[in-house]
Amino acid sequence: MNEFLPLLLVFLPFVPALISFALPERMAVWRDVINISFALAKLALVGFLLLSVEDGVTTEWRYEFLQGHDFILRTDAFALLFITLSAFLWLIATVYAIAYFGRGPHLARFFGFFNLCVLAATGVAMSGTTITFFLFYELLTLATWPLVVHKGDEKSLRAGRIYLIYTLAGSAAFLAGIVWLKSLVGTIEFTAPPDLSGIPRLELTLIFILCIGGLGVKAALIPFHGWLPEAMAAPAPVSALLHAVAVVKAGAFGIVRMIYDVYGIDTVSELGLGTPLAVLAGATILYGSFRAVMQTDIKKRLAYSTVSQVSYIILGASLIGPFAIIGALVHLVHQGIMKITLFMCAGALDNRMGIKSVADLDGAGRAMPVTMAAFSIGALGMIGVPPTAGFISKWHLGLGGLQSDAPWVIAVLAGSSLLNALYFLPLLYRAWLLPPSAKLASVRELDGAWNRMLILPAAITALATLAAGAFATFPFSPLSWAKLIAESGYLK
Amino acid sequence: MTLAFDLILCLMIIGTAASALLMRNALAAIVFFIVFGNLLGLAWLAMDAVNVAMAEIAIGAGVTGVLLILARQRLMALGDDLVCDEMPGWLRAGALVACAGFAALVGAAVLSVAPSDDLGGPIAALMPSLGIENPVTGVLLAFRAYDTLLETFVLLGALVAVWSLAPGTAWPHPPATLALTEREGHGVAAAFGRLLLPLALVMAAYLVWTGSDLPGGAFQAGTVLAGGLIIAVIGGAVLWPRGDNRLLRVALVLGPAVFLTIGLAGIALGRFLFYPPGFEKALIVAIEYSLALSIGVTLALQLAGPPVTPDHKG
Amino acid sequence: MTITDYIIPTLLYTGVFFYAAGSLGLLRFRDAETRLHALTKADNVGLGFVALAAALHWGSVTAAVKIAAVWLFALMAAGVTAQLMARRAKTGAEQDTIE
Amino acid sequence: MSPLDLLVAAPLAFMIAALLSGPWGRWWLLAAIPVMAGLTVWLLLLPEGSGHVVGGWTLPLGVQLRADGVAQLMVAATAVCAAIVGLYALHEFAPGADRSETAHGFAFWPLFYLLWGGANAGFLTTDLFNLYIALEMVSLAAVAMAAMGSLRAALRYFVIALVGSLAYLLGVALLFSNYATVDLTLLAEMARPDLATKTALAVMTAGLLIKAAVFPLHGWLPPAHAAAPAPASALLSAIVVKVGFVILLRLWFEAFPAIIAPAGLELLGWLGALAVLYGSVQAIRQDTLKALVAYSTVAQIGYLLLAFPLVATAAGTGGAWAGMTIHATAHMLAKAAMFLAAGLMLKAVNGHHLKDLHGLARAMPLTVAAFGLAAVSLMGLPPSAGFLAKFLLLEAAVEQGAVFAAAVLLVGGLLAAVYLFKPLAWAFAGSDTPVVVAKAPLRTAAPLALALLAVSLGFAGQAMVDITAGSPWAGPPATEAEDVQ
Amino acid sequence: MAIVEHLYPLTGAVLVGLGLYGFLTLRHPLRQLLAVNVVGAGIFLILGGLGRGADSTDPFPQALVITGIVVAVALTAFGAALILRVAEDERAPDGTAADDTNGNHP
Repeated sequence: MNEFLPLLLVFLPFVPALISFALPERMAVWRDVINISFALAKLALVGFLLLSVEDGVTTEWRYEFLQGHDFILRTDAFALLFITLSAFLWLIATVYAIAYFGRGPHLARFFGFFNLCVLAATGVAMSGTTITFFLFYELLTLATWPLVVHKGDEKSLRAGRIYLIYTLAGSAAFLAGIVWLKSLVGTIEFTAPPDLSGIPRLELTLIFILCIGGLGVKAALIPFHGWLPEAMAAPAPVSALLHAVAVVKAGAFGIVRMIYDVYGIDTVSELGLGTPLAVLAGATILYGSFRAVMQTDIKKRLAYSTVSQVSYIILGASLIGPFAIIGALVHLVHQGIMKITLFMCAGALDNRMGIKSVADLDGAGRAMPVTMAAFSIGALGMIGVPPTAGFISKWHLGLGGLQSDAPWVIAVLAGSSLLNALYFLPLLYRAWLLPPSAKLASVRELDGAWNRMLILPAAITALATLAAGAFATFPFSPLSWAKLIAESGYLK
Repeated sequence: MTLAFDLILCLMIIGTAASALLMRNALAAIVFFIVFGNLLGLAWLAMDAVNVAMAEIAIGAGVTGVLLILARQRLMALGDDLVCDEMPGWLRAGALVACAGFAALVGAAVLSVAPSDDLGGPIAALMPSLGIENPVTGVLLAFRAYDTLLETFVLLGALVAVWSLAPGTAWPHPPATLALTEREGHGVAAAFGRLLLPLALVMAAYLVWTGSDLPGGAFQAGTVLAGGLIIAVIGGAVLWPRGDNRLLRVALVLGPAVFLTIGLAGIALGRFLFYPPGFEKALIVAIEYSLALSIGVTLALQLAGPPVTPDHKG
Repeated sequence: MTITDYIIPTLLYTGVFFYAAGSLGLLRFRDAETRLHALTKADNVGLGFVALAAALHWGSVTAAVKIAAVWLFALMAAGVTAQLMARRAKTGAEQDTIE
Repeated sequence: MSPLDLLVAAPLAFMIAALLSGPWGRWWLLAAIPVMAGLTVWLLLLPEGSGHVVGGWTLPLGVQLRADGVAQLMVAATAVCAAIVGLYALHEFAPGADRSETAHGFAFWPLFYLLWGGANAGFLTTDLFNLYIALEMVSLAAVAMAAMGSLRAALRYFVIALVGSLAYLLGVALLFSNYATVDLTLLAEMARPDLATKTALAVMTAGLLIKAAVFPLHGWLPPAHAAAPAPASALLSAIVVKVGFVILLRLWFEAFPAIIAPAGLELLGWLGALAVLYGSVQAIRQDTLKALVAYSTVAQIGYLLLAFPLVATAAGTGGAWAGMTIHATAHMLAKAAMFLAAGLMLKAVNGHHLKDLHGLARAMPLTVAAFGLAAVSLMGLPPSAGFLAKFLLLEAAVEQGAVFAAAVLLVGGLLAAVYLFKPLAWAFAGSDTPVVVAKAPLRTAAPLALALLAVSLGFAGQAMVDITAGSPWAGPPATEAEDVQ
Repeated sequence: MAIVEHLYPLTGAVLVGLGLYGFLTLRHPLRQLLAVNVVGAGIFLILGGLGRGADSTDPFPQALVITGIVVAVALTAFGAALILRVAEDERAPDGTAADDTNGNHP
């Protein structure tokens, strides 16, 4: 296997990024074509890698950028899970973004940074050491800032400011943690946890808190979640990308790496760090759901829903048990697919009909039936209704809670699902069962290529949500892949 | 010299320095500064450092004094009376205590070092190979020629820096004139200036020539030349040139250029600033003559200040 | 001890006397003209005596010529500056004073 | 033959050439760049620590030049900065409309070469008195350049710089009297912890701290750097302050490491920490762009001092040493880029304030990108050279248990993000494309090139670490071990 | 006796202190320039005075002092010119004496 493949995979989006920056606005068509074709190319590359990793072959690329500090890109199974998700959703989000913005001005910058964002997310996934991880993690922060402030109005600038302060402070804590750890045990590769037995418990605990605190900012753990609802000021494709794939997932991904590859589950359970983290995650789940109920703005409601849903991953990871970790890993994918569906639909509703608040939704189902159908599937998935993907996640998490002697997890899941229902079902009720206003009646959902392009991505991810649930036991389904990861490395 | 002489001289140096600093009247302060410089020259003489004495009196007291007087005069013309705002007493007392403490520290450090002529021997041993006898010139133009080379560029750079201060409309006009009016005695000064300039040239040439063996050298000679030029300008015998006068530019860079060229030529024979055996004295004298000319012109123009717009009275 | 050993101090003291007289005049006289008068004349005579002493001390012709040149320069400079200062004082351009 | 003296002689030769060429003087730059580039490459290829005494004399009489790691790195970075800033300045410092000389257009070029030559002289010599002259060459050119923007700020700078020089000179006088030499390498062998040495070291340090604008002696820097024309600001912030810093390094770590009290190192470390925090807070409070960038220099210089105690206690690894020197290099490139970009942006909108940048990211995307990339390096974010430096310093701080220094490093980066994203946020604000007065597409390349270099040097981390390790004091225990072999 | 040998360098130390005091208390730049020159002279006295042997003075510090004096005068000249230009500029803040590139003369 070619050792440069990981490098190629990570830096592939750099090409469309540069081209997007450079192309003048009048060549926007070319930009669209190039973006989509690179997204396709990446997906193909990922598919190729998937086959090889399933055979147990991992490839890696190393470069010693400083003596004793390797820059390592590696395609292990966990990395590929995240990469597959990001490659798939990148393609979807690209198509959606093209349709969403149409031929608006100043999109060169948007697509450029959009690609850099994907580059960083892929890098985060494939990082083989803590330092490499940090490099891409910071790059992700930088690449998303211009996307958050894209609109340039007062609200976006404020959101950008808050986003930066939160995430950079988080990165600083994370950096302190990994440098501290490195000074104790040397370079940490994500292949096998280092031997931490000789190190004082207090130091290890402090480092863990620093790292999880730092990563928790991006994963929107309370009390570090404040930036996420603010960031809703960004355009819908950005919200979709940020909240489904790139940013929050990078945080959650990092936390899983910390627990399983840096500290190792033995050390984590020995130090007794799993339970407090699980409790924090549980609190975040309930808090996020609770806040979501109270929002009237659709995107804000989705944002708080994200706060809640991402913590399912952390909950599963910190419970430490076979079912829990499978639930966490599979939810990483499922939450991505479902949440991007919801955001793309919300964006489409806003784009086509100016619907921003819950109250405007009355009768939207009749005006835009396909969109609302996709939205409904996503929402039901979030609640955890079978046979959607969300059900699979919650089922495994619940089993994991029982397995790890933490029955309170069931209560959290139940409470959360109840709250999920409370904030999603009224939307569905309004959209489907209430009569539309006169304004909405005139909308023709699928008229014109642009409009079809706007709806298509959400429809695809909605179908994927169903498929991931219905065909969960098939090979290459997210669930089977999560089981593969868990069996190959994370279960002793 | 006796101890009493040294003691009195030192007390006078300190006294004149204090007066130069504490006098409220700026002109008096500057005059005291010039006296201070001359006394310092005496002190250097007392220490058998004739070269330094000449430099101190010519440059430290002379050129600096004229600079300060000219600056004061021009400031007065602008309505700046050079009176300092009184500082609060407690601040001054604090400053006094701090400075006294600092002087005491430096004094203690000085006392802890025994005066000694450490490098006199090694230098004397090397002098015969240079073919010149003034060891100070030897240090300046051979052992530490690199320092001296850089220093000549500082001097040149300072003139460019002065010029860079010219107001937008002034460049490349000449600096403000120093010539006296008829009523102020233009005739007398003109006659003196015309007489003095050639004398200064002769004297500068002499100082350079003698500088290789006896006290003297390019810097002292350059100062004499500058003095002659200034007096000639005051008398109206010579006009300040325009800044973009080609001849002027050549005169300014001649010394540094010759020095640098000889230095670079040394590379062909071994090292930068290497003088081939047998040619040391010739090269040193060549450097010194060109330097003296450039230093003279540079110093004179530095005294003249930045160019002014033609209708502008300096 | 030769005769020059006596002449040199004598010349020096004479020179110093003239200097002292000139300085006294500078301090005691009333206006600019008289002060200049005291300074230029008495001091240059004083300088002459000191120069003579120096020339004898070194006792070489070249030294004597150089010293004579110095004296002549000083005389000339004193004459010119006295002229200029006197004009200045006369025309009343009195901004540059040390009170 | 050696590049050591040519690196000083060549700029001086170009100074003469520029003086003689009148209105055409600026074009000498096109000859100077290849010459200096060649000499710099030659310097980098020299075996580390190679040197000679100028003119073939011997110590202690002569002046010794030496190519150690820090000199190589600094000379190279200076060459890059000076060349690119010079190209940028070709337009700004040009003859008047009728091909006649203008005061600034004419005077900038000789001063530029004086500064370049002086900086090289300062980096390459081991002679303390020669360093004094180099310091004055640089200061003189710097003040004159600052005066092209604001006479008042330049005067303040001048007076304070003069005091700094004299403090340094006083130390040189005491050292020479005490040891009968002014050569660092000889002083290192003879150093005694007596009163004269300590006094000398104290006053020299104070003088150099003034020259390097270290808090609380920084007061002159922000007005001077903020007011000067953009290329001058770039040179001042990038190169001039580094000369004082390098001399400080040589004094503390080469000549007198044995007699430095830990308390002294701690003091410098504290000053550095205060500089980082104070400079950053001040930068946050500015509402004019160049003042913000100038205060950022105050903060960034703080890191250099913050590293002093880390370097001194590092046990052989030299990580802190490398971090410190790489930070100096990264700051050179990034700050020069930032000043040039700021100059272009302000000229384009004909304003000074942050709010004048409104929407500029759409009108001048490349210039804003250059500013942003430079900001990435200054904030110490990956993959820039600035990150590399901060990472190495952080690692050293954590290894030594210097929690406070580590905290300052991290907080300083955050504060830098706060103040640097302020102008960027303005540039991204709004949705209309502002009409700019003057676009300069060609000159945009200058800040962009510098900023890209600052960022991409992060990939050449090990190369830079290797270069700086070639300094005689990069890690005291390790150096001794080498001597034993 | 130490004091006798050290008479001139000690005078230099006093001059350094005096000059520094003058620099700190005199608030006019030209007077500060003068004070700085006094400090410089003091430093030169220390440098030369401590290089004094039994019957001659070390030529090495002499050369350094001469170099120092020349550098000092160069800086003083520039400083004086700068002070003057600042004063001119302040007297004519509307740009008549300053860089009048805008050329808006009344």
